[in-house]
Amino acid sequence: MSTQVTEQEQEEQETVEEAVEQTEAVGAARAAQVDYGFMEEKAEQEVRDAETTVKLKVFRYDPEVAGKKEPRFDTFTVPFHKGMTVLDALMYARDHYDSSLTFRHSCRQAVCGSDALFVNGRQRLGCKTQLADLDDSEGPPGTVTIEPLPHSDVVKDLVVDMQHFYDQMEAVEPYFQTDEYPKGELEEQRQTRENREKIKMSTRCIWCSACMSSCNIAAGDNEYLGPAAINKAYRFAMDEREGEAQKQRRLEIIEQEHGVWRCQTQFSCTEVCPKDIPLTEHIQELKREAVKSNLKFW
Amino acid sequence: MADYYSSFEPKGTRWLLQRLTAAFLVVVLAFHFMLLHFVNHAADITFMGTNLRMQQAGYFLTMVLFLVTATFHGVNGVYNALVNQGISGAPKTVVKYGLALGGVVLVAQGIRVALAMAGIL
Amino acid sequence: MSQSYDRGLIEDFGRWKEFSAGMWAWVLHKFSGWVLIGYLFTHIAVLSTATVDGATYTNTLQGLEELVVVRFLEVGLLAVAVFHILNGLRLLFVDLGIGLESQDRSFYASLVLTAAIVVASVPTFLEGVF
Amino acid sequence: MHEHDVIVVGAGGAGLRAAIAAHEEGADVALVTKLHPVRSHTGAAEGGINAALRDGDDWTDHAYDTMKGSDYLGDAPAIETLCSTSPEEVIQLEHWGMPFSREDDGRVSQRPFGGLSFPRTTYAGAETGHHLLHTMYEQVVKRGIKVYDEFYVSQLAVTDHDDPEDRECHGVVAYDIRSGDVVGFHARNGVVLATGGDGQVYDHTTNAVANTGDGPAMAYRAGAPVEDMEFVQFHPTTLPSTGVLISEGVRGEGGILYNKEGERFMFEYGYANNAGELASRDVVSRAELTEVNEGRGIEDEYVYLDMRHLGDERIVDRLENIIHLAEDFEGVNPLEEPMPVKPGQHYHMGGIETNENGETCISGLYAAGECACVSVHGSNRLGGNALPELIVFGARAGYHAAGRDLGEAQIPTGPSAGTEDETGLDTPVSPGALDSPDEDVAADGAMVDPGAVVESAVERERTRMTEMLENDGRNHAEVRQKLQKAMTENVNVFRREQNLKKALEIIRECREEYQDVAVSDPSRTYNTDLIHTIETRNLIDIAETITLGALARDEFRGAHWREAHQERKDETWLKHTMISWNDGQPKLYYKPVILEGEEKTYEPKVRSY
Ligand SMILES: Cc1cc2nc3c(=O)[nH]c(=O)nc-3n(C[C@H](O)[C@H](O)[C@H](O)COP(=O)(O)OP(=O)(O)OC[C@H]3O[C@@H](n4cnc5c(N)ncnc54)[C@H](O)[C@@H]3O)c2cc1C
Ligand code: HEM
Ligand code: SF4
Ligand code: F3S
Ligand code: FES
Repeated sequence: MSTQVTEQEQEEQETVEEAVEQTEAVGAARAAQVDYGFMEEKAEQEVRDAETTVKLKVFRYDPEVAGKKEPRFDTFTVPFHKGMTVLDALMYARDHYDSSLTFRHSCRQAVCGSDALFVNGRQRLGCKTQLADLDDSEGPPGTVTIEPLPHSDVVKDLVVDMQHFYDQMEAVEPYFQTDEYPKGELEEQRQTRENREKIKMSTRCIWCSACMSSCNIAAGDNEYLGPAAINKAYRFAMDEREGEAQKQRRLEIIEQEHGVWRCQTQFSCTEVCPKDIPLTEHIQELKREAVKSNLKFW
Repeated sequence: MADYYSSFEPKGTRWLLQRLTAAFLVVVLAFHFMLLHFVNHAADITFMGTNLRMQQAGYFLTMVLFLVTATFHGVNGVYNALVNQGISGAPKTVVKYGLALGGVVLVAQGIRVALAMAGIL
Repeated sequence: MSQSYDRGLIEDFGRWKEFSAGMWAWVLHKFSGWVLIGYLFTHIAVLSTATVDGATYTNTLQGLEELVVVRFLEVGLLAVAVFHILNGLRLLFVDLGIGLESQDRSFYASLVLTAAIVVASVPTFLEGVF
Repeated sequence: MHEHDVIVVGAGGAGLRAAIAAHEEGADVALVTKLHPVRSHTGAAEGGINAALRDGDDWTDHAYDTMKGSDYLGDAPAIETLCSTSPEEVIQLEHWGMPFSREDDGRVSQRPFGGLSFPRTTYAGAETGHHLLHTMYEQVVKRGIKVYDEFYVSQLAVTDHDDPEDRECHGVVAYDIRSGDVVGFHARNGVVLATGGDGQVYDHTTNAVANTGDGPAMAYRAGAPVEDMEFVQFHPTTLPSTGVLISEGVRGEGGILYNKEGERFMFEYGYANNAGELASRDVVSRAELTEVNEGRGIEDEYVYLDMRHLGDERIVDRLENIIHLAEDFEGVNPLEEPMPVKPGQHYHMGGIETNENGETCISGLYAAGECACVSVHGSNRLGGNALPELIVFGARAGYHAAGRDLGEAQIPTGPSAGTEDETGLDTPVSPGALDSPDEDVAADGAMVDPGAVVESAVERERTRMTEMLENDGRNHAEVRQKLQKAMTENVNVFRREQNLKKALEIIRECREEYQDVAVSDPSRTYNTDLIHTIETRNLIDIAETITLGALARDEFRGAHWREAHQERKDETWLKHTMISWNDGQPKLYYKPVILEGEEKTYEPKVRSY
């Protein structure tokens, strides 16, 4: 979604802000005096002792805090150790220098999809990106630039609004539906190994939105389903357990105005997907399936 | 979500036709280029030469087909691009008929020219 | 409910430096397609002189060909056409699901090939200009 | 204030299943979760789900294995419910489209797993949890169940009757992370807690950063006792810098552990002369730590796990995901160098005491999943038994909260179920709240209107948060780090009396320091600083219960190892350790284990494999 704020949105925003005031949100207090004493000293010591350090240049923005209303970049120096990821570095900076540094994260192992960030000009998962790999030569790079995902509304610092992405995902009826289940107690539906293999990659999506953020088409067309949602549709359309009638229905969904035909095979989605899902391939296959099924009826 | 469904979905059709015409164009365009820029240099083109070539029925047909396909491919391509860019409502309708008209005019004029070249007109 | 911040240019095409192969291919293909359809209209317009009479046609064409600008424009047209064809072929393969893993290499290949063909045909095109 | 019949807190496997069940039962249900559902840590589970599905297998065998695995500290009614219901729940998942791995005949695949007498672990590649989580979230979307995501639940709205068993839960208070709003959720029928694990008590864990034990901490302070908290499972092979799990598969395929000297220490120092690297999780974890403690660890921190000798082909074929894990999260290419590994916290067997229907002793308050302790895992969880627990007990809690009659529960709950009080526990400092303890239960006893109970809880929370924002003080991260470090040093796989006492002292210090913790971020928008600060408080309470339980239980059972007590003491210790908050003065008591099931009575045997 583009971050161009329309007037209407701005208005909505204001009313929301008012509403917040009415319900007595907590916060927007003065900034408390917080003593990082111990942690900061520790960090200084560690930075001094470290053989190598990394500079993080991090995008900062907060709609209601003076000094952050205008976005800026803050720089944090972090001691580097082998195996350190971008997320590790961010957490270090937050815990030792500025606890208001805000970003989403949870699993630290590339399964929760919460920390897709724009690192050195590319969409990546913070936890899955080794600092050492950001440099062509061996060893950590001097400065790492970290920004929120492009083409998304920034909520604060590195946190972006994911609602639009969720809406697109949910628009493709992302749930299994069939009318026929095998009779008999404890009977599973049968699925061939080949078929499971076919949908395997498509089922790996962790909803991180990196693909959506990287796609120029999605940036320009707010209603475009986007690669992740189309991939989700693929996951079900190709699952033989759902049956032919369902597949037709799914093809109708992805053929809608802002569906597969919007994709211009730019491949950036495939390039950034942290789960290595061949998104463009899946989109293209759906286009062909759609054409095939249309010709069948013709 | 798709609220109606016809057995032949126009969006997919335009996409498909764009590919089919492209495949056809590869052949004729290559032929056209070779013939008119390499075999006969553009600078040496005269009405005589054109006339001679155009009198062969096969060549004439190929050229007309080339024209029709290229026009369709080009006009359809522009329309697709605009639709993808998010054009909708009234402008979309205007563009649609505008481009269709432009295409028809182009083909009509092209055929008139071709007939003249073949000396039929 | 987002209190979003408009990052303006950083956001949209300000990021062109970070574009990858597929994006450039798309931009160039668009551009070349539009040039080609534009040319087709002009082309028919020029050829329309044939409906007046043979001499006008010959004069117009040869007159145009004498202009250096036109000769250079023709080279440009060739470049655009060749690229559009090659990348078009690449896209056709992509649509058929063939060679998706090497989509970036095939884009670079179309660029290189276009350059080669254009360079190779410069003598033919510019013959007699200088 | 939002109002629903059933409020489910947490949207991991357990929470999602509970919500679907309640919805099926016709209730108006809402999920309130601090992370968007698909971000829950259930997604990290790799191995599989145990269910007796095939001919030749029987759920009673599964029950037997589970009881044995629990080292006879699981309650038979819970274990039998788990094992008899797991098959239908797994088939249910399949019917919802979960992409299980398949056999040639198109049926779901099952594989062998440690401690199981039959290959009954149903799996979906190496990402079973991911598929389970996503399949269920899809069903939630299908049913249009309301999800309040990025709402942090910070407090339960419970009446404050003197006896916790008289208390009623009417809802929860949540902090809307996006807007900074403090909102009440009134639950007409019940609140289901499904907040997952609490691995963040330790500084090295396979758990997510969000696994901070909020559920158990809130329920505990509201009066619901916690059970068997000392039983924490450690996994022997996790990557040192992140805690990412390297599956047992590596050792199963023939991976070797060695120390700084290049010795294959499992044999060299006689930790496990027969099984070697394949000895059980706790044995290997202790061996690794001993090596490090005795100076034979690498960088005084870890040991090596080497699989290079298996050959590239075999590794790529069977352990491909391990290559990616090591490269992405540790920067090591396991085809070329050995992987550094060390033990890490993995799973918490203990949790909020519930019965088979998910009920706690507070009426209207349920718990399910890792945050609960029905007790199916007893002192040690078998691999592949947590996911079935989520769906079986998640569903039961959901059904029951929505009003379905599931029959009389066999497992008693609440302090009244205790048989004896601990008298002789000698703690160096007194545990529990520092001062006025009543802050944790909402409303005064006289309040009868449920809505008012919620309202007053909202008020308290708003005041508490505002204070945190306005106070000056220190950053919570300092306290959290200190706590985590103390727990790892003193309360991990090795438990010595003096260390446990030391831990209690440090926990006390942490409590005191927490008094003047402040939030530096003044913003209403997405204030994670505030949330982390609240979480740290929960970690302190949880850490304390783990340590108290560990100090009390002077025996060696399952995952709990005590230095001076190297045997399982069935005469005295066939009982659960229970701790109730007791309005700020933690009370330790015991509850007997139920070994008589419907099916049979389980006789404690020596646990050997
Ligand atoms: C790496 C790893 C591998 C594992 N492998 C296996 C395996 O192979 N087989 C197996 O059976 N088990 C396995 N387990 C164990 C199992 O995955 C977990 O026990 C289980 O997933 C826990 O699920 P849950 O639903 O209880 O909690 P979670 O999935 O952790 O969900 C917790 C939910 O609660 C919410 N929440 C928490 N606090 C709050 C709050 N204060 N307010 C609002 N919401 C809140 C969170 O947002 C989240 O949605 C594994 C565990 C790990 C860590
Ligand atoms: C060998 C010949 C050609 C091939 C293989 C070819 C291929 C293609 C393909 C595959 C597309 C679709 C791109 C997409 O939708 O993503 C396209 C678009 C287009 N083509 Fe061609 N083409 C050829 C010749 C021509 C000619 C001769 C013209 C001019 C008349 C032309 C004009 C266009 C235009 C205007 C577009 C739309 C561009 C856009 O998306 O904005 N093409 N071409
Ligand atoms: S498809 Fe890949 S990049 Fe896109 S949301 Fe899913 S995991 Fe992320
Ligand atoms: S980047 Fe966008 S254009 Fe298509 S191939 Fe991917 S969705
Ligand atoms: S923290 Fe979960 S994907 Fe990175």
